[in-house]
Amino acid sequence: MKKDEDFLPKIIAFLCNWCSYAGADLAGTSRLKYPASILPIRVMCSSRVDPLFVLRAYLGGADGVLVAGCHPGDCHYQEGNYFTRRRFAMLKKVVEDVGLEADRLRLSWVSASEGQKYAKVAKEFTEKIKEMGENSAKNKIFL
Amino acid sequence: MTKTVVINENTHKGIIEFFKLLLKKEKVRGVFSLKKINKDGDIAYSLITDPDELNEAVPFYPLMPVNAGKLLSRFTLKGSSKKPVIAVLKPCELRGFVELLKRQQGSLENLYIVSFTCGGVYPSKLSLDGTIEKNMNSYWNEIKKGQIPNDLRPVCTSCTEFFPYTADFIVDLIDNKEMDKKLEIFLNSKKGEELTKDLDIKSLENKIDQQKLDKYLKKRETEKEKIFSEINKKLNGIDGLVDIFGRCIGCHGCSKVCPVCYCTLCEFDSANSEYEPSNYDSELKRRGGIRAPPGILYYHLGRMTHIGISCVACGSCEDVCPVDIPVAVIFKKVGESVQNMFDYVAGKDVEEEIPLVTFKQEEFVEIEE
Amino acid sequence: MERKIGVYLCECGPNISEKVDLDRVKKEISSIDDVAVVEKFKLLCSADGKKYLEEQIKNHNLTHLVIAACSPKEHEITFMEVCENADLNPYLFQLANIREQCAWITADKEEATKKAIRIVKAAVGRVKYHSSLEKKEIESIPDVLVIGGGIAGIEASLQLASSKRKVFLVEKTSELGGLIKNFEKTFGDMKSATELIDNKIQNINTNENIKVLTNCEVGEVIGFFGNFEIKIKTTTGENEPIEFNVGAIVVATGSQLFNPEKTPQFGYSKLDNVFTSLEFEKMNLTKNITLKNGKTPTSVAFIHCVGREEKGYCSGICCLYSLKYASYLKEKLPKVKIINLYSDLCIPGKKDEKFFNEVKSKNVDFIRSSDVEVEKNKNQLKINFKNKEGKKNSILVDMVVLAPAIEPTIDAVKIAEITGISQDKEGFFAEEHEKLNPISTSTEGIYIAGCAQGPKNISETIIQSEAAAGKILSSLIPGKKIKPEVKTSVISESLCIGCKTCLTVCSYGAITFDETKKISVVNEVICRGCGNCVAACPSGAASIKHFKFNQIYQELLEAVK
Amino acid sequence: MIENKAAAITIKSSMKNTIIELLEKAINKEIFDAVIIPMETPAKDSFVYVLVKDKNLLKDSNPLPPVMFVQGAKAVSSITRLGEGNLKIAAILRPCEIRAAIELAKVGQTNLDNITLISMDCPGVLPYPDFLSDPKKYKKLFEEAVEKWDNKLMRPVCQICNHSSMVSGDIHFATLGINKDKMYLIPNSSKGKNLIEKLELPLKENIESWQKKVKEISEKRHGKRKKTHKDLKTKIGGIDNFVDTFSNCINCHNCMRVCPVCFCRLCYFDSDKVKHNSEDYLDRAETKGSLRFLPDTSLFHIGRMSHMSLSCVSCGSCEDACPMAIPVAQVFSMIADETQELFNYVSGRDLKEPIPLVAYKEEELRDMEDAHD
Repeated sequence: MKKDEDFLPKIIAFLCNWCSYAGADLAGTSRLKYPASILPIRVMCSSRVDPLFVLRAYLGGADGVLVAGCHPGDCHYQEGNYFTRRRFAMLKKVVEDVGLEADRLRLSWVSASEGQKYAKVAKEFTEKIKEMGENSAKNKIFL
Repeated sequence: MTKTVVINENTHKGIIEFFKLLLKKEKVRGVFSLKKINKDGDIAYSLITDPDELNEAVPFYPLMPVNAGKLLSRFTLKGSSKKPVIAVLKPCELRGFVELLKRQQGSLENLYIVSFTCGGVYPSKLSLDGTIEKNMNSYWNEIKKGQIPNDLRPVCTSCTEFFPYTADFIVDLIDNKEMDKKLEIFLNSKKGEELTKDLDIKSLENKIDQQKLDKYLKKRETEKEKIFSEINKKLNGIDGLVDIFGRCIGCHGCSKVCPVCYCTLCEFDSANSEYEPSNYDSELKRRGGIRAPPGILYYHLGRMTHIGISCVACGSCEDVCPVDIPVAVIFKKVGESVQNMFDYVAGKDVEEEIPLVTFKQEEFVEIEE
Repeated sequence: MERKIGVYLCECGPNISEKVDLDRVKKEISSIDDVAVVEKFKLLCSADGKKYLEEQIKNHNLTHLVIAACSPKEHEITFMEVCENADLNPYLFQLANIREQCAWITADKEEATKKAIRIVKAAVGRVKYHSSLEKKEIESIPDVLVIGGGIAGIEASLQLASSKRKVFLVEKTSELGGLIKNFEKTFGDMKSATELIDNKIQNINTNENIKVLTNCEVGEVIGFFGNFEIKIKTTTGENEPIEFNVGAIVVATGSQLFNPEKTPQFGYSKLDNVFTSLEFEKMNLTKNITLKNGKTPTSVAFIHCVGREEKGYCSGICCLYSLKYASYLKEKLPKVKIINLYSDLCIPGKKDEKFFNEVKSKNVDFIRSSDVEVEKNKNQLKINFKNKEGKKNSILVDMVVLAPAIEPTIDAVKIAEITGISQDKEGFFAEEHEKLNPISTSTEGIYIAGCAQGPKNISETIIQSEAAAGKILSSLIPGKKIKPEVKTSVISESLCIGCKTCLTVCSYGAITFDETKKISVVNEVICRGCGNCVAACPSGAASIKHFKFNQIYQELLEAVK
Repeated sequence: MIENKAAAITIKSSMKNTIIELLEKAINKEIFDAVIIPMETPAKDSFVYVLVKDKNLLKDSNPLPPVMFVQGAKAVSSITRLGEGNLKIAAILRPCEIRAAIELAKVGQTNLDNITLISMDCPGVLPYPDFLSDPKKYKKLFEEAVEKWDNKLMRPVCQICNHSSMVSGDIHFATLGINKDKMYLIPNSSKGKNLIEKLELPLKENIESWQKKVKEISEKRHGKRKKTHKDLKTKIGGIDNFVDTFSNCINCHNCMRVCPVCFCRLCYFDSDKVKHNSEDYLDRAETKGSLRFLPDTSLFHIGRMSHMSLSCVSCGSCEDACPMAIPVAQVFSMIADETQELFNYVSGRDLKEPIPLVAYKEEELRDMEDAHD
């Protein structure tokens, strides 16, 4: 497993349009720096993120998957993120239960004004994934 | 105390007599039960309307060819019957049916459920060479003594949800010393009481011995720990999963027979699960090789995210697996764990919402790091 | 049809070009299947840039367009307009954000370039699966239904009615005015409440664009913003239901008082001379303030916060109306002794502190107390309480006036069911968002005003009514068509198995159940396009335009590579 | 077959390795970009088809595994259904898998444009349940059986297979009737011939001895097949016997799911069309006193025969996948032979031959009609 300093993980970040994507934009306009590991995918609401997308990303070899949405109570679509949270909690449990690395999956609430928080999450999560090393699903051919 | 109907026959004969009485008095139009269907003694679920045919019924037979919850869904999906039907289900079949009801896949209208404290069933394969028939005496002796018979489905020996919460009629079979002498049917619902109201039948007040069942539960729990710890040893990262599921032939029989898989077209059979030629291209670049058809782990893990929350651990999936993957044990483990998160037991209560279609504002706060 | 994708990389002046090696991006992207052209340009959002893009789309006969530039939040709409001008469906375009989430946040140019390549590849992967979407326009009805004839409903009706907009004002009782009808004065300014409400009612009655339906209630609401079909029933049930269509609805059904019988320690309904605030108002307005035996009280205690603990919130207006009652009393019975038993005083706002000081200066006592109980003591009432030091104490008074919490009317449940809007856990109608959309509800075109949304004083109520009216006036313009969300959910008839999962998770009531076919159906006019139902549907029957499975999945695939 | 000549290849260590080496060579020469080939699972308890490009991975493959885990046509379909793609692929398949791949091409479920179908003389495969009971033991038994060309251990349908050698496809590895130290590479299409040319193999061996041996086996098997089918027909003839044959069926539809030529997205027999209301079921129960539930098991099996028997390649996958050990493949192979004979059709024999039900001849099947006055 690759654990060296040069290892730049591939992290897929599903960002909700209204809060987290805007928060990530704000991190940019504030010229904050965070690792290039994060690849954003914009969805209208975090509740669009079917757990199967996360599973596909994981089995497809993504080193980490981040799902980010509005803070509970602040969902642009009222309560979508509460469902996201349940689905995500459940998915994480399944992944953990079958002996896979649930720590590669992360849920964060980032509001449109939390550019700082987004950058922090990106940094922390990248560090965490670096510690864990490469996702071994990446090279498997029997999946 | 629960109102209880008593018939002075052994449980098998007693229940048949009870059904005959219901048919004779036109309380029901049909009885849904396991039944011997031919001279070879093959057993299948049947919808019985003729009292004579009831002689071939074997309601408590330790076999589950198909999860009957799925069958009752099929029976009631396109419209209930105008007259009542009574059905005998194992507790997990009943729970499967209840989960389907929550998803609008059936109806309880004009349907009465008989269930029992279940001693478990054998793998269906064992019915082919007569093993089950041969084991019948020892099976019932063990159940009578409150023991766990050998060679049952692993999910049965480790089943802790063997009490039929929502049945209208309950027969307590486990650790029942008087099984050969009399049949007691506990009326577990208003509906059940109504149906038997003016039947010419002996009744009294009695209650199910909870302590006795708790004792049995302990045995099952010990068994469960054993089975879970064995499977946990194999659930070891991606390689462990490939070792377990690697030989899957992709027949998807497990989802076809699963009582809580109810989709018209399974997501994993849909266009969404197909690979474009370019996907193969990029997979080859990255992995050097890729299984074809691909997506075995995606299928099994994906199915866990879809129905783990409703898994009733009936074991049908494992029973049908042509390549002997311990699907049911893994699903049971994951299902229980996911259901525990929401303090939910699949199929325990018709009124309880499936956790994934509802939420609480204050929960899983720790998941957001 | 052959795909010809055009990819245009924006230098954004130095913003992107300094951080990302666009030539390398260009080279990498050029080799992708179906990519017909890759070019870079100094500033694509400029007038020159837009003109350039239009020409490129036309000259190359592009079928799809990818622009790698800034955030879609910045210029997605700009470039969609460019597409439209060039006769390319604007939904066949994808904006790859290589500025905010790439160039600006990555320190190392090499890494930024690699990331930019992945982002653009993902956008190209995605755009291949885009389909044309057509914007829809539907005719709207400018008329409005206002439910509730209290001050909130009256105010909203007056603001909305005009020669081009009819208002139907529905009131379940026989007259307009609501609770204020019982008030002599309003607190703070101590001006006449009757005058205020009577004037407004007169304006309503003389306005020919307002149709008042008293003794009526809403029986059925079907439809969506721009066209709701309304059925009105008479409360007596005698006449035929009245039917009409409106474009929007204001729910202004007001509130009621918490029933103090649920807090027996105050003796309400068991002891004589214990009144609720509203009973006291009525007594004050219609006759003299007297005790049960006809005598004038010499001492009156106001007990605040009745039911506050039970309801779990401060109603926010009881302190102030108790001050108003003290004013009534001091004016009419100058010698009467007045004691306020409160747990916290709530005197917000820029003017009410002055009002409080004025009342206090009239010899009105304020005791901070807890564990208040009322019992009979000969001809008087004895109030036991603990003072702020926690010591037991008691006083004797002739009359007790309780200030019960404000709660939603009992009709709220029924109205929520009929209109499809949701209630919060206190039972008030829930606003779409406390701060972002405090007037709107989960259903587009239905707005809330006044105490139906939560306890309020008269000025706050009027502000909210005007705001609701403002929302309608700005969105439901006579003669102008409504443009509903284009990126809505669709449910495949052949795949749906009718489990209602989608319907249960939808916050907008945008999904209905077809009982004949036993399948779920999306009302595209109501759907806001969040995609929650899509993730919830296990069989892949639900999908959402522009965020379809394959669109996200291809983006994901490229990103994972 | 395009000409009666073959290229001879010397078998060095084993037939398996020789085939792999040849494929490697073809990849090196950029004739192929990737290969579809069976490979043993890491747990060594089964095989899967993989699409491989990496030559190191190719070394672990096994062109002649002891079981048919997934019908190879399904693997080809999963890779090419959505388009031929950019990769030039060699597919190492058994003759029945190639036939199924061709049947699927006729209904748009495979795209063979970029695929070179490579077959071999097939010794048959073991019943999957036997193999799973002790993979190690059965791998050894299989190898011994192949050595002796003895197919008593193989599946019942393999034992009566009369199409176990080259039927269609592009090129064939022949071993029957040839010295043990050699095998022949026989081209069967221009694609196949092209491959031989690119590999610079001389196409000069006479294939008579192989043809003779193949014919001999085929004829022997054909006789056995006819006899077996006849016996089977007596056994399952009549509705009661038929129903009894399928009495253990649990409606899992595994047979349909693994069938290479059952390609529908949603099977008719899983669709709404077979779901009825309670009253209908009760009415049906009352006519007989009792109704097996689910009913219509026979409808499913007979219906499936009507849907796919013209394309059935008797590969035996259905029987392998049946959890209740019903002899599905034997019954289906019998029916398939009969329906295909009606139209003088052999499924998967020729891509250009249309599936009989989408074509007709004006003068045919006259004996099926009532006599016209």
